[in-house]
Amino acid sequence: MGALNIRNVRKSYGPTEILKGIDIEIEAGEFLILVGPSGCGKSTLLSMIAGLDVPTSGTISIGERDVTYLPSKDRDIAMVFQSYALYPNMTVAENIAFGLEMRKVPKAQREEAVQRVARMLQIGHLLERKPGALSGGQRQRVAMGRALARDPKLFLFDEPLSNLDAKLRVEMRAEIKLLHQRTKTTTVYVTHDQVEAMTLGDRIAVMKDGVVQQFGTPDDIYSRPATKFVAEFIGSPAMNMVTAQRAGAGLVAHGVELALDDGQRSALAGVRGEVIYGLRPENLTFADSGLPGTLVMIEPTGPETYVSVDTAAGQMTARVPGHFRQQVGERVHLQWSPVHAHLFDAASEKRVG
Amino acid sequence: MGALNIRNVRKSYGPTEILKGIDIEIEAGEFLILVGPSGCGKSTLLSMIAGLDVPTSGTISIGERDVTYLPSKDRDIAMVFQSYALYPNMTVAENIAFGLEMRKVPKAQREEAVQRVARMLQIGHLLERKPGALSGGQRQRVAMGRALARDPKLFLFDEPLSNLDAKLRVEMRAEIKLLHQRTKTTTVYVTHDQVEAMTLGDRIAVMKDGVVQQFGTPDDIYSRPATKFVAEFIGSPAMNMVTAQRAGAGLVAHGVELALDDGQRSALAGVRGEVIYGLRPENLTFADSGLPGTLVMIEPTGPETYVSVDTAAGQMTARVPGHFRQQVGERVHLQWSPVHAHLFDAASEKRVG
Amino acid sequence: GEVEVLHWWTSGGEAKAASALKATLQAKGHTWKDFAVAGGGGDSAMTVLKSRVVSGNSPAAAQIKGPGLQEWAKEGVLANIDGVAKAEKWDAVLPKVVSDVMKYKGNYIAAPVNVHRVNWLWANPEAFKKAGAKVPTNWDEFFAAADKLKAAGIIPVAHGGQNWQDFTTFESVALGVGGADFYKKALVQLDAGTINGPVMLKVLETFKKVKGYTDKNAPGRDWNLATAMVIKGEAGMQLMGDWAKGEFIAAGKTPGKDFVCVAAPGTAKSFTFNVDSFAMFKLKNEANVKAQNDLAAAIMAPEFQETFNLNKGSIPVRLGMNLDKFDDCAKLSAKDFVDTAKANSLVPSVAHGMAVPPAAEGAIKDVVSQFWNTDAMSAKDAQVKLAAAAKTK
Amino acid sequence: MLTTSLKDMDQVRAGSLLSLPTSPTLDAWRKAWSSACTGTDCGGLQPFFWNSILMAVPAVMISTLIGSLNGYVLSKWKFKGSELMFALMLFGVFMPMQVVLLPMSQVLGWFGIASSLTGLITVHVIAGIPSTTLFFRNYYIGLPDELIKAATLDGAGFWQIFRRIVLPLSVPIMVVTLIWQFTNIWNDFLYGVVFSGADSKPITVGLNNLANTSSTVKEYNVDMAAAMIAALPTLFVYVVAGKYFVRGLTAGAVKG
Amino acid sequence: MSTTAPPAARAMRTPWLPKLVVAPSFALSLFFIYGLILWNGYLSLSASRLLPNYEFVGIEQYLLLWESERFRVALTNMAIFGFLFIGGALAVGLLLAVLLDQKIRAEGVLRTVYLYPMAISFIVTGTAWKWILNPGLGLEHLMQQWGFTGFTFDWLVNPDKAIYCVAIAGVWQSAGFVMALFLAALRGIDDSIIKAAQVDGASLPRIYWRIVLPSLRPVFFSTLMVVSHLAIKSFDLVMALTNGGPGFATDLPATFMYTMAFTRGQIGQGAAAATVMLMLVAAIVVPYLYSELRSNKK
Ligand SMILES: Nc1ncnc2c1ncn2[C@@H]1O[C@H](COP(=O)(O)OP(=O)(O)OP(=O)(O)O)[C@@H](O)[C@H]1O
Ligand SMILES: Nc1ncnc2c1ncn2[C@@H]1O[C@H](COP(=O)(O)OP(=O)(O)OP(=O)(O)O)[C@@H](O)[C@H]1O
Ligand SMILES: [Mg+2]
Ligand SMILES: [Mg+2]
Repeated sequence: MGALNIRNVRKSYGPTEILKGIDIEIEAGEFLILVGPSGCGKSTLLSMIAGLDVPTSGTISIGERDVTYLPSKDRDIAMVFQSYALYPNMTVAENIAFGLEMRKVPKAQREEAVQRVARMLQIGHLLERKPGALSGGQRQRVAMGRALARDPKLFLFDEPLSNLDAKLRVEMRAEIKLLHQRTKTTTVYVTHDQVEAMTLGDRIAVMKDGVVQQFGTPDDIYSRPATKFVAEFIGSPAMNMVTAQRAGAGLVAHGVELALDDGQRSALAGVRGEVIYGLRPENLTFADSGLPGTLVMIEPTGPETYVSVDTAAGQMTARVPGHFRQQVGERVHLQWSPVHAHLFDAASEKRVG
Repeated sequence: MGALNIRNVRKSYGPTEILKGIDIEIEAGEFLILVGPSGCGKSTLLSMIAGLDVPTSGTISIGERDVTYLPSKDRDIAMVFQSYALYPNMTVAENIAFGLEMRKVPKAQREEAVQRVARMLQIGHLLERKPGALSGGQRQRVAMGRALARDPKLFLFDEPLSNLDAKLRVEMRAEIKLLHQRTKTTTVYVTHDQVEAMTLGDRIAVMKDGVVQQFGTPDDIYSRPATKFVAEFIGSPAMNMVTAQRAGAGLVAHGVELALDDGQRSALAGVRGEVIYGLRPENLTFADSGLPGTLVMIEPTGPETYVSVDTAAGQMTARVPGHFRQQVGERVHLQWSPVHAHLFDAASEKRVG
Repeated sequence: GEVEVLHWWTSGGEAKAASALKATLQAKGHTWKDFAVAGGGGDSAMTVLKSRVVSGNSPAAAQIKGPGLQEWAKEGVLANIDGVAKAEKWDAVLPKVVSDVMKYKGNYIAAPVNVHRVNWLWANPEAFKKAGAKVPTNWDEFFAAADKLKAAGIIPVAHGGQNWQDFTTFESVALGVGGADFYKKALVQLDAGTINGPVMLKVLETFKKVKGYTDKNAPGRDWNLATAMVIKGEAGMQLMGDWAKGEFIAAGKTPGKDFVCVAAPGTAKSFTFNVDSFAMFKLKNEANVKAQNDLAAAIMAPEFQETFNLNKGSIPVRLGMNLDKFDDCAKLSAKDFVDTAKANSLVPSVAHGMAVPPAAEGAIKDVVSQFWNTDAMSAKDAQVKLAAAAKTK
Repeated sequence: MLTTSLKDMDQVRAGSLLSLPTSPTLDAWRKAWSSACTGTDCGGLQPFFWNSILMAVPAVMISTLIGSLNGYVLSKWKFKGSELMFALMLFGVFMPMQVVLLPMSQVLGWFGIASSLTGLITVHVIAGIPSTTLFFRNYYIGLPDELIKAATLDGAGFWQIFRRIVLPLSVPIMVVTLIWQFTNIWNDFLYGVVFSGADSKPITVGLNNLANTSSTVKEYNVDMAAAMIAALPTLFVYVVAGKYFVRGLTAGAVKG
Repeated sequence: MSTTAPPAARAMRTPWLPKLVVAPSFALSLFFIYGLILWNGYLSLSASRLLPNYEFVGIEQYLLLWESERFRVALTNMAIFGFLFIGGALAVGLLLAVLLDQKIRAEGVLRTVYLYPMAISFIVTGTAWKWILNPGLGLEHLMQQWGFTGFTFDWLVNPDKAIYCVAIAGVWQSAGFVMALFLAALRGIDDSIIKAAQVDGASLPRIYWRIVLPSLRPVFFSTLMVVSHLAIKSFDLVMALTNGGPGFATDLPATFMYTMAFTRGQIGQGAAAATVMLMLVAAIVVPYLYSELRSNKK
């Protein structure tokens, strides 16, 4: 088990710089979640941690040891590749056991490990198949199995559950959590699933274009997004953003006065220029008074419904539990409490207050 | 544009039967969602619709035409493969334009189409790259682009958004919806994302082990799941299921009397043996009275929190908006309204009432 | 001791003949390591020989003939076998023309095996009878006969497609048209004046005229298939060395009756010879040198000369042998050999590498073949090219 | 060819080459195999045949193995200069074999393996390396790099990746290389005749000696039978090895 | 790979083992290929005749070569033959490979049948083709017997055309192997991209042309190399079929060289021919090699 320390790591492919100085440090046994838009460099970072690629500059240490140039096989890392990278010539069982075999684990123990992960991943009946005869989700689970069979210093997961159905995903997520609680192996986990990110991670690093935008606990990230980008990126549907002008100590957008509390008011004192006023859809409620608007879209997702409303301050989406009884075209009023508002400086896009 | 008609399609690989008689019929222009656990045969069904594989028995028609044995290239279908299957030797632009080129679309028009989908998928800056130099999500978008560039009779999407981040996914989902509203092209869409399934689909087919379990509108599927499997499979966290015994006209589980309304009572009249009583997490609320229990796990996901409670009737998960203030170990009471209960015959697992 | 012998007598009669030699040596207590490499009239064998010599691993004896012997001797790798030659009185039993070839700077370096006569004409009497022609003795008669054969629907001249076959015909024409002296001057000494002279032009014209009497499928044909055409009567005659006889005999034909052998037109008084010989290489091991000497002696011994040549169709190189067991063609050949040797009209065959060094030989053959095969090439052109080729060193 | 080899000599001489044998006989085959003369020895092709096997099997194995190793390194373990190295090696493909005969024999002479089976095997291996390397390298280029990465992560070293991942995926190209090398080595005449010893001569030399007569009667039936015998092992290799042209080796390996 | 990796990075990416593995073959090829090219180059400047000899004579051998009509014929033939043979073998081989790739039942048999020409000794091949191409025995004869009396096919015996016959026979002999190489590569391709192309509406020929073959590029490169190698070295083929004839109309540099060096005892001349040939090959191959390896890097 070792802490992971990434210092000022840069990576270029030819002229384009993919990673622009990444700094991340986690404690031994922590569970780090990497999130960020497609193509921001998550997989690239993972493969440098794994030793499959070398940074153009910067260092990576695991525990006390600088591993930047250490060959992959000496790092004792297990990884789930985004592209699976299954050995097509081996059966599922052999794929899973390969890493153990290479580390000279006795046969009996290997078989036991295979059985264990096969049970965990529900692929017991597929053990004798070759990857070519598996479905997409089954392949992904084999890729997982290959990593989980081992007991490495560091786990790297690159979107390991993306091709699984929701039910299986919940189960797998629970298994991973359990495993982590038991073994306390330091883990880096890339995901696009907010639930995974929020429930699994001790810490989350939100990346964008090769730069870490915010690095903190899940709660930090969700309730105190450091930048407009993080605020919009985390949470689905995305946070509603209203560009507002200063009007005295308050804020006005398209003639609508936006509610603020005292803390926010004082924080705003130092900001020149426009301010972005953000509200998460789940913090909007429908009431008899408040910001008036017209219903433009109603999307039921089952347990809740996403409702889009056209208001004077722009289109806003609200997330309401259960069914929504009103019809598109009806007039409604939106309400919220100022504590839920997130404020960003429009110029720097940094959080205010 | 053509309706799709799948009649008693079976498929075996050697001795194992993968599809066990699939019957699905949709109208021209409809949007069909296929969901089901990993390995249930969704991709296999798609590849038979696409003409990449022939059913062992049964027929598939598009429009009025039986296409069961028609070669793929004559079916005028566009498909997004779960494994992407990008042409490694071509650039992104060439990949996207290839299908048009094969249909002898003039060059100018092809380029226009490439530009259009590149904009839509936000891959404009990648057009000259080869797939090998793309990130996972970028590859997936190229795979999408290849399909979207065309104007086929039928779209087939096999988990086209699984590797995208939530934000992009929402945008893509909106684009797909828009495209479908505009072109009204019949579409079959495999997904594991409940929001996609519920918001995009006109109809959903829930498959399990090569059999269609339920085929209906999203609302049907969610609010009136036909089987215990569908009920558990759709919705996250999954529906809480309590096995209950008949006690007079009512139901009892581990000594707890379960609330029923009149309709349910009369429907239960015909059932012998045990009954399964299902409650969705979002229908459970915390109150001062009701079913008592102990908090065992609290998982905040951001907009809401999943709370697991140990009760006399078994462990139940509730989904509550926002933060949850109580601590693990505290005593709580769960309440719900009987209208939200789903009842299934424990023997046949079919819905009751 | 041990003798390793490199040769290309690999099949049928030849192999049997070589075995006789092997038996003789084994009788003397030596071991015989056979190194047979067939193909291309010894081309492959030469390649092997060279690399063996280069790797410092020479065989005891190798089948080398004509001026090639001199070239090898010049490289300083051949052994002096005067000892054996003296003891066996080779000078006395070999015609000078032959023994000269076997010597380098006056010392014997090789032992001759046999003599082939190259300037033979083989004819099918049946065919001639049918055409009402008679077997020719000079080139005018040859063309007259050829015309008649042609008229009778018989291919007049059977011919094959290697450059040595072309040249066999050419040298017979040269000898027949120009005579022995011309032949020596032009083709042995490569005298520029003679080559550029009018006689050569006539030779070339005559030669090209013969082409007209062959069939167009000749290129690429093996000589023995050409012989088979004569045997079957598809063709009337063939200009070929005495090895052709083997084909006739193997087909159950009797000389004089089913086929006739006569000297090529106009060459009855001359003899182009092709002598096979074994060059002896320098060896380090004493015992092997002894064996090598025994080999040389055995080759020249009358018993071997008889067995071998009976099998091969040629005649013994050793003069004054009893030829009772030989057939009429061989007897005629042997008689002519002695006579022409005296008359100084015994000439070496260019086609078979007896006359000029390989480089020049190759160049000349190239020209002749090209001339033969290129219808558009005039005799004059060929003459010019020939002269140039003769200068090749 | 087959028909001719089944004829007897009389029929060969009499008939057209394309006619069918009137009384098929295996005599020619028997003779070619065990009693035809190839010089002063009349043991047929039999000894040559075994020599060839002794030579071809190790030479093919060694050169194929070396080729696949080289290909593996040059495609999956590239280093500075490896491309240049490959290009330099590749140029060897164009070396006319005639050019090397003499110097090669000199070198073999130095090492004391001239005119021996070992020497011949060495020559064939050296001559084969450029093409086998070429085949494997260019095939391996197409294997997904991710597989190598995954295996490194799993703790596999250079050799283990080769043995466990790369080799199993090279079956088709292995077949091709085996076919190529076997055919070349089995049918090679020039090296065989030059570098072999008196008693290690390969079958081509035997066949050549048997079929090429400078001045005696040709036995076409025996020649043909001999040629057939000489060509049988290659047929065998083709049929056996050809089975392993399996399909879709990398199916399911990666997404993309 | 990035170009600016620090030295240690390179060290990590290339442990010594892989280098060690290729080192022997590399040393061997350096020694035997380049050592021998140099040796040969020197010989070409020497007076070597029967055996190698190191007396220096300058460029005399090249002058002789320049004047040699036979060598010029050989070079011209090389060009014609090389072009036809390489083109033909690639085209036919590729076609066969694609046909065999269609999951046909008799694949095993056909594959062997196609490959087999390569296996048969040139002695037999030569004889067979001589029959077929010989006007009096083979094709022409047959066609005329069938009543096509106007049919003539006398290329083999026509000095101007014989080289085409050699090319035909050459293609026949090596197409099978080309097929095997391509087939191997085809078998290594993941089916899924072919499926994607089917869905995209490409017909089978188009799929091969646009998708499959381009991804065979590296293998195409191997094949081209091997086929050109065969072309340059087609020694046996010429020897068996025409022996360089009629005359020396079908001489190729390889046969020329062999004849000079070994039959005629003009090693210097042969060496000069070899050098000229190698230089010509280098002039064509080196740029191709360069571009191919360049583009593979990406
Ligand atoms: N070639 C094959 N041979 C045998 N079984 C196969 C083959 N291909 C697929 N299968 C099996 O068929 C079943 C259905 O596969 P399919 O790919 O249709 O699943 P899916 O519903 O798409 O699953 P996922 O959501 O994981 O992609 C799986 O259990 C798989 O293991
Ligand atoms: N070989 C390469 N050459 C050039 N650019 C590359 C190469 N590989 C990746 N990239 C680029 O580097 C960027 C980062 O890629 P990476 O795979 O790390 O993204 P990611 O964050 O994992 O994205 P995703 O969520 O889509 O998987 C992408 O924009 C990609 O296009
Ligand atoms: Mg990625
Ligand atoms: Mg699937």
